[in-house]
Amino acid sequence: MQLLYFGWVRIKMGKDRENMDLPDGVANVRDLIEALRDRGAEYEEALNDISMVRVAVNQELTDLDAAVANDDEIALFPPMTGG
Amino acid sequence: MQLLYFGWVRIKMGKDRENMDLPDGVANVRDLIEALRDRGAEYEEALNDISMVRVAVNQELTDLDAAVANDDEIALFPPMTGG
Amino acid sequence: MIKVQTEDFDIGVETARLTDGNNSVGGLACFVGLVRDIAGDDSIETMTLEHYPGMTERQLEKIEAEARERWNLLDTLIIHRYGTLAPGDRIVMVAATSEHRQDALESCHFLIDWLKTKAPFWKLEATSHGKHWVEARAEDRISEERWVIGGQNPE
Amino acid sequence: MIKVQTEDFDIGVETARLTDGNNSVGGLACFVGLVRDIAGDDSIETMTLEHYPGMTERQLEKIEAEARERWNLLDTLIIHRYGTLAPGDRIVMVAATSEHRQDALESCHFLIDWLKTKAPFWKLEATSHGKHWVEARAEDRISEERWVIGGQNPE
Repeated sequence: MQLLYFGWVRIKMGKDRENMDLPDGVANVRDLIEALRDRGAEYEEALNDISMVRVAVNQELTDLDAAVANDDEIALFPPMTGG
Repeated sequence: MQLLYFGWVRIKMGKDRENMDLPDGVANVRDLIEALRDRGAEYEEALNDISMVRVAVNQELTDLDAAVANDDEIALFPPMTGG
Repeated sequence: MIKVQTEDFDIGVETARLTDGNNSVGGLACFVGLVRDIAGDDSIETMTLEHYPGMTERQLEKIEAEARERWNLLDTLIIHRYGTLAPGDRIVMVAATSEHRQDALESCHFLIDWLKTKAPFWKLEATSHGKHWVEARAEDRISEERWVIGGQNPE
Repeated sequence: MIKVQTEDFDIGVETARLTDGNNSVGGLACFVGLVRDIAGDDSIETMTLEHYPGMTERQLEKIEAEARERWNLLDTLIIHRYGTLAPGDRIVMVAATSEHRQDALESCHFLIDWLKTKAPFWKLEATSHGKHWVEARAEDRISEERWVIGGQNPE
């Protein structure tokens, strides 16, 4: 699983990407975020307010209920501000 | 009174402008158009369908009830097609 | 700014004039109208625009003033050409700059919609089947009326 | 056409590419967004745009395809810059050409409204009081939703 972070999620994480094996018991994005928050203070800080986190799976915008698999590219980021 | 003609009003009139004394009994644009129509075939042809004629008095768009005076600049033309 | 001219204009130059040196501009909206090569079933050879000098400038200034009253704008531009043009030629450009995009976008749309029915221009098309005057379109009247506020439609 | 780039763009060149040689174009609408020098009470020194390469292009292509499906368009263009920009710099340009003006005007407005909330960009402003991330605005979400048809809002 390739994880990508953008905007203040990236800053709080202190990195813009990482590879990780899909944690046990993680079926969807919500599970993944919960699992990540247990990995350390920077994850807790970045993913603290789940309502402010947006997600894309394989470069498609989706929501917390989206399924995730070990070969997915999963991006977590703040609301987009294009234009 | 300075009369100006544009678009197909000009073509049918065979001229783009003329000076004329305010005809007797003419108080508004409607009276003026009626008086003009008696002046010859080209006027009758140009002003035949009054619903298709637009008018400006002193370069301000107005309507058939607008007052006219001898020192006015009066323009008669088809609906405008700007842009 | 209003320009009524026979010469062509350069969109890059005109838009740069509206934005260069003014760093409060957040958005620029512009619309450019061009001569099409087809009118109904006829192919167009030329389009000749006639206008009412003096009244044209007054009407364009009124439309511009109306836009500046309704929206929060930093600058506006209307360029309208007259004379004989060919397919592909630019006829008209309207543009507006503002701090926030909605003001620029809406006022740009307004400017061109009102200009269609309120600017004293008449268009003679020369086609393969002869010359004819472009008629005012009912849709343009509807587009004009979309911007009328509370029955107020200052001509 | 979609372009995601660090370089500046030339509005005159880009609009010419959309119209030159295609005489069925009756109207060109475009919008350009620029870096403002003020954010709230702070003066902006730089704005750094970060994006999600790959997803950005996909999202912009989807927005462009949606515009082409909804309106009768001849061509469309989205250029979005990333990297560090200064006040007065152009950030984004959207443009559409069509036979009739309403298609170009409405789709241009749509393109920029959807791009605001659906293109994966994030903006870091460096001001006299430090750096901060530009927050998504509620108005932008409302502008986005204005274009949603029958509950269909393909992200």
